[in-house]
Amino acid sequence: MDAVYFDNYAATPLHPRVKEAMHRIVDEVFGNPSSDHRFGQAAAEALDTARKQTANLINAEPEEIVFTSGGTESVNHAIKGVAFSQREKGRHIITTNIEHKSVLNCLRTLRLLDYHITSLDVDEYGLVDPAAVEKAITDQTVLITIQLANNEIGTLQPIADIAKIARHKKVVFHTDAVAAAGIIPIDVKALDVDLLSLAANQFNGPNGVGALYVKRGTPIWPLLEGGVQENRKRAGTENVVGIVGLGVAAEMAWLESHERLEKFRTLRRKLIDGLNARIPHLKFNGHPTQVLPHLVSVSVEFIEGEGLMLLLDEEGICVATRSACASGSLRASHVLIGTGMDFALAQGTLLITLGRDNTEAEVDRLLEVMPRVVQTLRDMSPIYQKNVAA
Amino acid sequence: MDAVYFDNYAATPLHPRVKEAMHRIVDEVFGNPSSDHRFGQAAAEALDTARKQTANLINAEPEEIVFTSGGTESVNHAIKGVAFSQREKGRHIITTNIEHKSVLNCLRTLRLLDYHITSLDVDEYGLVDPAAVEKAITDQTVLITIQLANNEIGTLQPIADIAKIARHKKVVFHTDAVAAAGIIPIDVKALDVDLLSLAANQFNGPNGVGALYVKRGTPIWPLLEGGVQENRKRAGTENVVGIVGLGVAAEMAWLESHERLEKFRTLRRKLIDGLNARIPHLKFNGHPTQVLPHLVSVSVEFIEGEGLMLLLDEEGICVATRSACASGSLRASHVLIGTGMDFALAQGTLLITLGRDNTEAEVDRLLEVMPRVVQTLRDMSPIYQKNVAA
Amino acid sequence: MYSPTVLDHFKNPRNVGEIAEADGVGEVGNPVCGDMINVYLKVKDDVIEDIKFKTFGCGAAIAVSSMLTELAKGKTLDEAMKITNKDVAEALEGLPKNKLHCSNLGADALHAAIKNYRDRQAQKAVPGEAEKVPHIPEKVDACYCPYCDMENKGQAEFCVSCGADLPHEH
Amino acid sequence: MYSPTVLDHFKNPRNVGEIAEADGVGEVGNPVCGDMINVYLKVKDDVIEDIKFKTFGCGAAIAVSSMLTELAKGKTLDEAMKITNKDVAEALEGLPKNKLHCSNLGADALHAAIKNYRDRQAQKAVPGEAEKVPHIPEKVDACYCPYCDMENKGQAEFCVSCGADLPHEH
Ligand SMILES: Cc1ncc(COP(=O)(O)O)c(C=O)c1O
Ligand SMILES: Cc1ncc(COP(=O)(O)O)c(C=O)c1O
Ligand code: FES
Ligand code: FES
Repeated sequence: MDAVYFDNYAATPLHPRVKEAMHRIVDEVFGNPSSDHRFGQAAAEALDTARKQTANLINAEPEEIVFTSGGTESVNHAIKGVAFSQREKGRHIITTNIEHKSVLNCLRTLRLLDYHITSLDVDEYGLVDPAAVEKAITDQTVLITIQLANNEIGTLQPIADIAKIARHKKVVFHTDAVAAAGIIPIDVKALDVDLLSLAANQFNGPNGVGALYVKRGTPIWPLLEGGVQENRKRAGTENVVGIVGLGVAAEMAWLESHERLEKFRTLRRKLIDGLNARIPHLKFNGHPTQVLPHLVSVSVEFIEGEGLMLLLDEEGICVATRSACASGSLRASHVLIGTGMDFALAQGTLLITLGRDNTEAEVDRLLEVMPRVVQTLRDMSPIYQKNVAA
Repeated sequence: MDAVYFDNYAATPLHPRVKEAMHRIVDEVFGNPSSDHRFGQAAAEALDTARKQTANLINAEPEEIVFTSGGTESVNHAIKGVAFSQREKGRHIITTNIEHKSVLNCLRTLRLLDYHITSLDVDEYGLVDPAAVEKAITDQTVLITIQLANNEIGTLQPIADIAKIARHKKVVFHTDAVAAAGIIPIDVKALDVDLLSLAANQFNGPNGVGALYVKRGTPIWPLLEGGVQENRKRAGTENVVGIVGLGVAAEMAWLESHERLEKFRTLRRKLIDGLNARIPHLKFNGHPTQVLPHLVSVSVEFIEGEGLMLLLDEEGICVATRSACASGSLRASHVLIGTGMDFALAQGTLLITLGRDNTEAEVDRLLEVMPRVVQTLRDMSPIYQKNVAA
Repeated sequence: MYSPTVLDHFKNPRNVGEIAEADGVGEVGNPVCGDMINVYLKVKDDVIEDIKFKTFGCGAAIAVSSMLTELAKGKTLDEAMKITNKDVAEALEGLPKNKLHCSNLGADALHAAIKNYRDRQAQKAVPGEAEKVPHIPEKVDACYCPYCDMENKGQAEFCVSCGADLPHEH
Repeated sequence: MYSPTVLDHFKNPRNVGEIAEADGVGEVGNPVCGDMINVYLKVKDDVIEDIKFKTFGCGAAIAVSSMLTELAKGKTLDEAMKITNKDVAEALEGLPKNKLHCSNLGADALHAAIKNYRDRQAQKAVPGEAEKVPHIPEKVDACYCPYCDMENKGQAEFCVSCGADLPHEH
């Protein structure tokens, strides 16, 4: 039996059209897009097309798209680029407690470089209060960076409201939309953000390719400095194969948007209801309605997530875990802790993310297998019987 | 007739084995290398192999290889990473006047952040004097960054000598080897450098993929911060397709090293002698012997390089130019000016770089075409007759 | 990422369970990551006749518990006291760098169970009550970054040289 | 990168050369990039009867020179004085952003040649000597970064907001 892939948040299977396009570039286009001869121009044209496709996905202008090596570079570029560019104006930055590590670690470094960070609390669903953002703004504030969707619990933040406040207070606003772009419709003009990060591997494009939307006029330094590529905002010879993959993935995400959303909603409902019916002591995380349509975050009481993930893999089902043990960082998920969850429960959290290729039969398979492996681990757990008995 | 490609410095045609490997990854491996299930582990294994192949090319340990999005990121990472990590120790950095833009622009930014830069003069061949490096070191010096080979004139710097001085004075030493790695043999242990940058597109690998060698124990911050990828030195989901291409390109560069060098030497000799015999008023740049074997930098008097490049492209021959007009930056090459060349002559400089796929017949073709197009442009030039008459 | 032996012990853990009337019980927990290993002993003539475990923790923690019980079974108490975390990790044919600390809990739990048995014999402990040990790693880890080997001050949250998180709380 | 019209004029430039006994000569040079355009005029009854150019410069500079001579030929001097750099760029169906300044040299050289002709008529200039104009771009470019539209102080070498090189010396 083929393995079932429910970890579309970590990476998505390449869309057939993306594969096709990448194969073509590997075979035919090796030139450097900065070269003015025919080989270079072929590469430059491939980038142009990808730029239009990517811009179209989020309703940006092509000149506002800066290609990057992924979500992390986009986020680092946005945060450090604005912080350094605006350092004479002020050194205060506002964020939330549940941002992705790429945001957190940039800000941690900026703290060492004499920046001052305000990190806002979120409620039990992971929502931040726009009024709290407004209150945190001082005349030293140069950047607000708040994710569009949380990558662990799926909660969607009220970005348009926050952007309005930022615009009014003349503070640059970056939203990390890596977990959302290509999944739900995004319109940078309607949102009115200054900067937005996205990554191709969230929507059936290749790993290690992303983009930063930079609204014209936004003060930002390059993060990678050198040549004059990417409208002078990002130096370095471009990853043409990958960028073409991003472009086609963006186009397909746009074209298939409705059917994908439809499928996500059906399968997600089935998954949540099915798990709830079959396994006691589960907690589903994230906002009940303001949430990514393809993501289920579920905390399984009394056991730890990595073991669960490995046993499911053994059964041919691939999911992700948010347990500290598996993250390589050995701390509990700051997102789950940020929503007020206790440590042991956070350790037992699985992240099941759907993709365009998943089927109902695959969901059925998970629903059949999961109760069994959960029970195996619970039987091994020193805290299960005590608690269930009580 | 097929077009002839002599711009192997800008990008190289992919090696057939590189294409094969990239096709395989596009078709078969989409997982995120950080995922612990089978899909992730397949990607992680592909990275492991590429890491060994890349390490082997420069005689490094696999753990000392950090994959990046290309030469520019490697350079930015090395320079800013050390500068920020060492900022409490001191803020003085030593470099030369003829580094690549990626080095220059990083240092320009650091100047704004209160770092102090000493940029050393080079002689007419582009050589820097190790004694001058030693003299420039102060107790505030935290980094020396000097290229291994110059990318415009091919001159090889006395890196081992400089590295010895740096080691003795306990200053971190980075060498930008983007123009040299994969072309000439490099042994990081023999050179004893702390950091070394390289890029795949210089040796028949893909664009937008590179590596930074980081000797164990080197104090360096990540440039891209976030997850724990790349031994915690470079966050972000990895560009697996590209990195696999880099790995195979490194392996092939290693295996084919002798035959490639042989070919480069023969064709280069033929090219220089042939041009000299056929076109008056040429100047060949760079050191006569300490020079990259595949690169010819020639300044054509009385004309400007972009026109020459475009007319050659018209004839199916692709070369690069170092004229300011074509670079997008509209300044004359700082490298050529750095070697003492006057402005107008610098404007007429062509860069002809050989690759593993070039043939004698292609060199003959260039030798046949070039005199004609040079004459066309000279006839159009207001300074030609005046000077030649004189 | 895990060696075949680790995977085997994780997937087919030996000696899972509790011993109803255990002669000694050790419970070691890590307050930071929440992991917990309980070890139950049946002792006869100073030899570990039976041993079982229950574990809340990652795959490595489970494999470590399983291997540990295999190593200890049949040994005298004195021999078993000499089993180190390193022995367990080696018997498992290695653990990933970031999982080495998981093996630390294993031998500690065994030693706690033996201590508990001996305390009961010496009537210093009440039968039925376990020896509970919070597992706090040694401070020494904090001073040298395990990733770049540079020195860091006291309780630094991350390495000032390479920026890596310092796992010293674990 | 270049429009087909630019490429056509670059590859088949019209009116290349010098006019031996020119009635007016304009030489415009850019001290920073070294580019130079010379324009030679033959004038009859205030009409440009013949016009030729010689150019040291990039493809755009050559195409601009060629198009410029085509636009000017047959025009009266007054009409030709009204030809702007923008007219030339438009006739060429656009120039890449970073090449717009190349078109600046074109009309300047034409105007210099006309001025030289008129000066000679008015005996303010010696026949055989050209009107030489160093081409220095206006300062206004320096103040607003053309890439991010942010304001920069005086002679900033690069934009303090976006880090781009400021081409104001050109
Ligand atoms: C010497 C040198 N350093 C750095 C770079 C930057 O490399 P990349 O364009 O791959 O980012 C180059 C590129 O051409 C180079 O020649
Ligand atoms: C919200 C968010 N931001 C940033 C990133 C970093 O993206 P990448 O791993 O592509 O560099 C991720 C990745 O998972 C993410 O979920
Ligand atoms: S037990 Fe804590 S990470 Fe494995
Ligand atoms: S004439 Fe200077 S760039 Fe074209």
